[in-house]
Amino acid sequence: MRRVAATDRRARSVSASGLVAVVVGIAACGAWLWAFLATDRVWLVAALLVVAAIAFVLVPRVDAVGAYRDAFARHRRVAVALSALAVLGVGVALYDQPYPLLMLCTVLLFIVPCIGLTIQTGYAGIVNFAGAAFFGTGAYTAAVLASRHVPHLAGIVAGGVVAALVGSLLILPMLRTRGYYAALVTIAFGILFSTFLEVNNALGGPQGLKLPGIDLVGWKFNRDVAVGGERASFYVNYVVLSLALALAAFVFARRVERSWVGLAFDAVRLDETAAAAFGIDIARAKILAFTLGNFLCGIAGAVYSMMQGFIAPNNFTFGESLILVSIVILGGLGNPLGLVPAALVIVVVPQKLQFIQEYRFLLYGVLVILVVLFRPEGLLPRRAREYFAGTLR
Amino acid sequence: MDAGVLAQYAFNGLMLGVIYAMVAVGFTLFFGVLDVIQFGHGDVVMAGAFVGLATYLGLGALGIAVPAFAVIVVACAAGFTMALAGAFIARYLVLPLRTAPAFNTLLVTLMLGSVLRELVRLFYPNGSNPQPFPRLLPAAAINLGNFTLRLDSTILLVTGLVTIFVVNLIVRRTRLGLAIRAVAQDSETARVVGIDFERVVLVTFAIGSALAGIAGIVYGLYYNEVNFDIGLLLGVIGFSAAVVGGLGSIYGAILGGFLFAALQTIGSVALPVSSAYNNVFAFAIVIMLITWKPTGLIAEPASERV
Amino acid sequence: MTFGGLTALDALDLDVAGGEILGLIGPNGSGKTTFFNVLTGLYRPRAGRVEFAGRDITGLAAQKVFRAGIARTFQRSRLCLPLTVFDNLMIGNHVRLQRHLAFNVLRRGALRREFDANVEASRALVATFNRRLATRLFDAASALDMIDRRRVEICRALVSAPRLLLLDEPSAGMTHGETRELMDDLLQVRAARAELTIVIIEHEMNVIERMTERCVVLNYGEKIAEGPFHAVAADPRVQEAYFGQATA
Amino acid sequence: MQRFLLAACTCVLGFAAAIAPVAAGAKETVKIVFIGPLTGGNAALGLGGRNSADLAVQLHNGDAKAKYAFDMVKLDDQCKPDIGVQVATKAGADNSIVAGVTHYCSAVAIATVDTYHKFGLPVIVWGAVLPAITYGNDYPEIHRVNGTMINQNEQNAKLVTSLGYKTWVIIHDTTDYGKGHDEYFTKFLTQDGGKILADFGVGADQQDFTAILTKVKELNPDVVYFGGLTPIGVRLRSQMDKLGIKSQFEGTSGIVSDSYIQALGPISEGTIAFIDGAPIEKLPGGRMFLEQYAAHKYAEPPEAYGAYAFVAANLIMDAIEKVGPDRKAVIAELAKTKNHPSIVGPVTFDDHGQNVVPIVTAYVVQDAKWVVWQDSDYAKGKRKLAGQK
Repeated sequence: MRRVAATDRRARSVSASGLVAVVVGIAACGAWLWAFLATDRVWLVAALLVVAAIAFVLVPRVDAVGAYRDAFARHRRVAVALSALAVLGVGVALYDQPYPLLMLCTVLLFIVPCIGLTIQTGYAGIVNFAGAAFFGTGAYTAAVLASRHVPHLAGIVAGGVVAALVGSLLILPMLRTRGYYAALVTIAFGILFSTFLEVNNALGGPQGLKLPGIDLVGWKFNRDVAVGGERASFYVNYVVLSLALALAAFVFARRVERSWVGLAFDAVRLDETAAAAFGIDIARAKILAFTLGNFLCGIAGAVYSMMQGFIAPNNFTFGESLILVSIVILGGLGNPLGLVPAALVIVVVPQKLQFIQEYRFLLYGVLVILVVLFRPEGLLPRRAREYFAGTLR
Repeated sequence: MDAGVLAQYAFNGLMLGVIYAMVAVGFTLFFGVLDVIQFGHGDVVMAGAFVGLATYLGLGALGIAVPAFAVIVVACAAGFTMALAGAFIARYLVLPLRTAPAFNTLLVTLMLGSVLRELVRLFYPNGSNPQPFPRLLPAAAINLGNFTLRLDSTILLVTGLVTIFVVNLIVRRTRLGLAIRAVAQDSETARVVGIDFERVVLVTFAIGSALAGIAGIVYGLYYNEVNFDIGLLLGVIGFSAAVVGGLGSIYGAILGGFLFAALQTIGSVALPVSSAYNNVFAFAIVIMLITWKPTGLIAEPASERV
Repeated sequence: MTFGGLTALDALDLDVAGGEILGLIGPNGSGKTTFFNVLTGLYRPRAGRVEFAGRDITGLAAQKVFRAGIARTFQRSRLCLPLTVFDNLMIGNHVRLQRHLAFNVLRRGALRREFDANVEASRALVATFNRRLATRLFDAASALDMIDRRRVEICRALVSAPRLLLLDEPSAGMTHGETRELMDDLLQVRAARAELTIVIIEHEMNVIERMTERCVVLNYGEKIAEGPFHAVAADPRVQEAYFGQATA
Repeated sequence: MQRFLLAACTCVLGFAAAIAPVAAGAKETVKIVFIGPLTGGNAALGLGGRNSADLAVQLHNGDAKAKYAFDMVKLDDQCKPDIGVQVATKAGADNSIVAGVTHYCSAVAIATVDTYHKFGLPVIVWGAVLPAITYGNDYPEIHRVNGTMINQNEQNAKLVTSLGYKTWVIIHDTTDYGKGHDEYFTKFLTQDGGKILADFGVGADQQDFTAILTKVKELNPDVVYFGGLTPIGVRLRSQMDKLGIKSQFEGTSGIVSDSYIQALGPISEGTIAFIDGAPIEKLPGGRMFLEQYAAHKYAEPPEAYGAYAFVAANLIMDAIEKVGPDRKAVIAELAKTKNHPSIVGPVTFDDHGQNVVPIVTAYVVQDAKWVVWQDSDYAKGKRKLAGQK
């Protein structure tokens, strides 16, 4: 009895110090993010990247990290909330710099479809090389509905739904195939999709479609925000929305993973025969994962397109799908958290390399290859399923 | 349309098919030994073409202008360089990732592709523009009504088929081929019986990439033009062909290659709607085929032990 | 049941009484595993019928067969190695868990209760096998050694409280010592649930001898002998099947 | 990892040093921006444009009388609308940037007009030909020096019909560029009484056209019209030759590039194409441009639209010289542009900021050179185009 009390006390003190650790860690990341987005100075960008690299190399080797990680695991809710606040803080700190804000939104809005792909590929093992196609389906749905004066909120949701519906066209092939054969199905669909949009003039053809800025029940997103005397860029609106979306998707994916559903997904991914032999309904699991993923892609696509104000078929090509897949793999297959650094690398770094003009993609490609060779499991590899905080021991 | 035109379509289709098949065979070989997809393979083809081009210009500088001789040197140069490149790729990009999820190989090879592309674009003189590829083969042509049979195209078609046939022989008849197939069957057991796994992998990648290099030359000599960005689409099509045919099977890859060529030809001429839909058509059919035969037309031997 | 010309399983009729332990023996390729696969719906039989607890389950899908109460282990370990022991057990128990997305995502409190209950149950079950293993419930299966993996596999088959348990060579790849341990564990479990019926495929004759009241000998997919182990072992046809003409 | 990154940084810094602008005396330095495709499939034209704009800046900074020294930021839009919006925002939000020379790809140019308007950044489009870019809105910020595909195809149809050709087959890529040309050429050609036997759309990354061309061979038109860019133009022309198609080949501004001739060699002989603007070689400024371009030893040729980038950059710099580095003033000043002399002829912006007097020049390949039609042997009748009586 007494021992129990003692351990409790110890646990509490540990958790207190852990909480501090969590706060400090997140604050540090926030600061880094702010600096990275805000600056355009070559040496500063380089320095920040080096810092990040060192962190990624050293952190797994430092012994204290184990305890640190536990701290995060124990204060899951707090950590997520704080991180969201940190990102919001970065958004506020950049209030009068539209470009960094736009990049922040882009990163957040790329994370959402990647969470979708994580549910499909990382959890249920369904390869999807048509992410951009479903992203695009959402975008075009939103565009068409907006032009018909449908309320934008409805349009955005519809984007997700339509994407899921279009996805159901592929369900039969998806269920019959595995691995690279399934991959081909989606590759074929992705190419088919963008080619069709380009050739067919019904939806603007190659010249694309214009969209209005989002207007959520009177909240006009394309208006600069006037707070007191200060005028904040209208992109702040989009930061708030994208952040909310990304956060929701993240929490959702986490909860799916940390539940019996996530378990079923894993079983299907790792060994279909065994899963079947234990009564798990493989078709159900695959359809569920596939539909959820496409829904997320569609929603994000709708918001993204309205933020961009213009969409054209070559925003949604096979190449774009590969970008999404790259983010998912680079982050560490199956770990939504890894998507954040990965998205930064894939989306922002090429823009930071603008100053070397035509050489940037060469350097960028080499950079990614090296990152993967140095971290074959991705930036933040997935860890064992911890259904509820602290249950992993 | 008359017989001549049909013959013309058929011949064009075959020519296209042989190029696709050469690419697809590479994919299927790599998958066989390592269960990975080398997504940069299309750009290896492109690189092969440019190596050949550079070699030709080099020969010109040396004052050697005998086409017959030049074409052989060019082809060998491309094949050999790409073989080395292939072995290098296997050794430093693919093998290190064996333990990691298969997807990471995918990401790395994708990036490899774009790196190759950018390298050529930036460092080959005026590389962002299409480059003329020399006409090294006799251009004599026979006209049968609407059908123009050109000697050079015929030579290329035959060359392509022969190269594939040779690769097939190597894999089916030689001891090396035996090793390759052993590894493809079950790499663990192969190791146990003392096959040098890594060596086999390197050699396989060398062979597949050499084939790609030669494909690049065939491409260049057929179209008399190469561009730095032909790789991505060639890669996707080669991959599709290999998968539709059945990964791991050489015959499957060949079948897939010709099938895809046929689909594109039909798509651009026989479709009631605009020919621009030909890729929509081709890939839609691909999806249907895969749904119908989920492990490819020539299915790999299912080895699911329960 | 035939594989491209070769008949793997043929004219085998065999009935198992509830609560007994039946041994299934025979030389390699005699169709033992195939028999399991047909039973559990991984293969479809060309002819014949499978009846379980008075119900025809011939050619049912694997999922349905399992739901009917037949669980199995595999010859080669088929654990999901990256997952924890607990996760593997829950795969075995999945049909009895709340599978609805809304429940799993929204009703975390209820999920937590279900989770805790299952943790306790799993711990208890694993403990009946091996106390030490019970403390490693949240280790990755890949971290376990061969015998523990085998234990987990059997637990995974037991956790859903099936009425018929099919064990495919539980001793495969283990030392004699380990095998003995495992047998002790199995007998313990058996003692705890008298109603459980078990069919064991084995090459280890001493396992059969220890565990089974009755055993059936297969050769070329046909039943060639049936009865208590000693009787069967003495049967000349069996000896011929195992050692060929030489000893006859 | 760290070591690599350090290495990367150093080389990066190297690049930075390499492209740092030449420090220009004690003059006030003004920033302007160039945006175009510097990577990917359209990089050739993008780099040509960048070099030409850069040349304009170099020359201006070399001029001692100039009030300001200019520093040109160069951004890559990858020919992708969303990336275009990103870089446009980057430039627009940066208040130190006064004006921009922007976009070769129409889809990108049309995607970014709102952004420039939002930030009030005056830009002059140097390559995109889609009419809607200027005529689809009334934003004072948006101008364009090059003509639209409308003028080009009007002239084109007039000339070729006058040469006595009767039947056409149109092949165009399915990008906005190709489709636009297809639309307007069809319109004007039918007005001028030409007959279109067939119209094929092809993917911008398509390699093999033998199937389509076999069909063309069957139809046997007098002329094959191609709306698209050099890479496909080259493939089409050489594959026509392979299949023994004897029809005359004509193209749009997209194929008027040295690499078209270089890639095709002798079979490029006789190809007709049109660019909107005066023949550069003819204007004194034009010759100067070409000489200077050569003198500055740029790695890539200026390509078809380099001259426009050069002109756009000059217009902007002249305006700034006049009214100072202030966006609003520059917009007002550009609006006044009338008969402003330039190496592509006098520039006059209409109320949509569109240069209204683009002289369309017809070119024909003669002895491996793009020769202005009027003074070519073909016009003089010394040589005959394919199938000409």
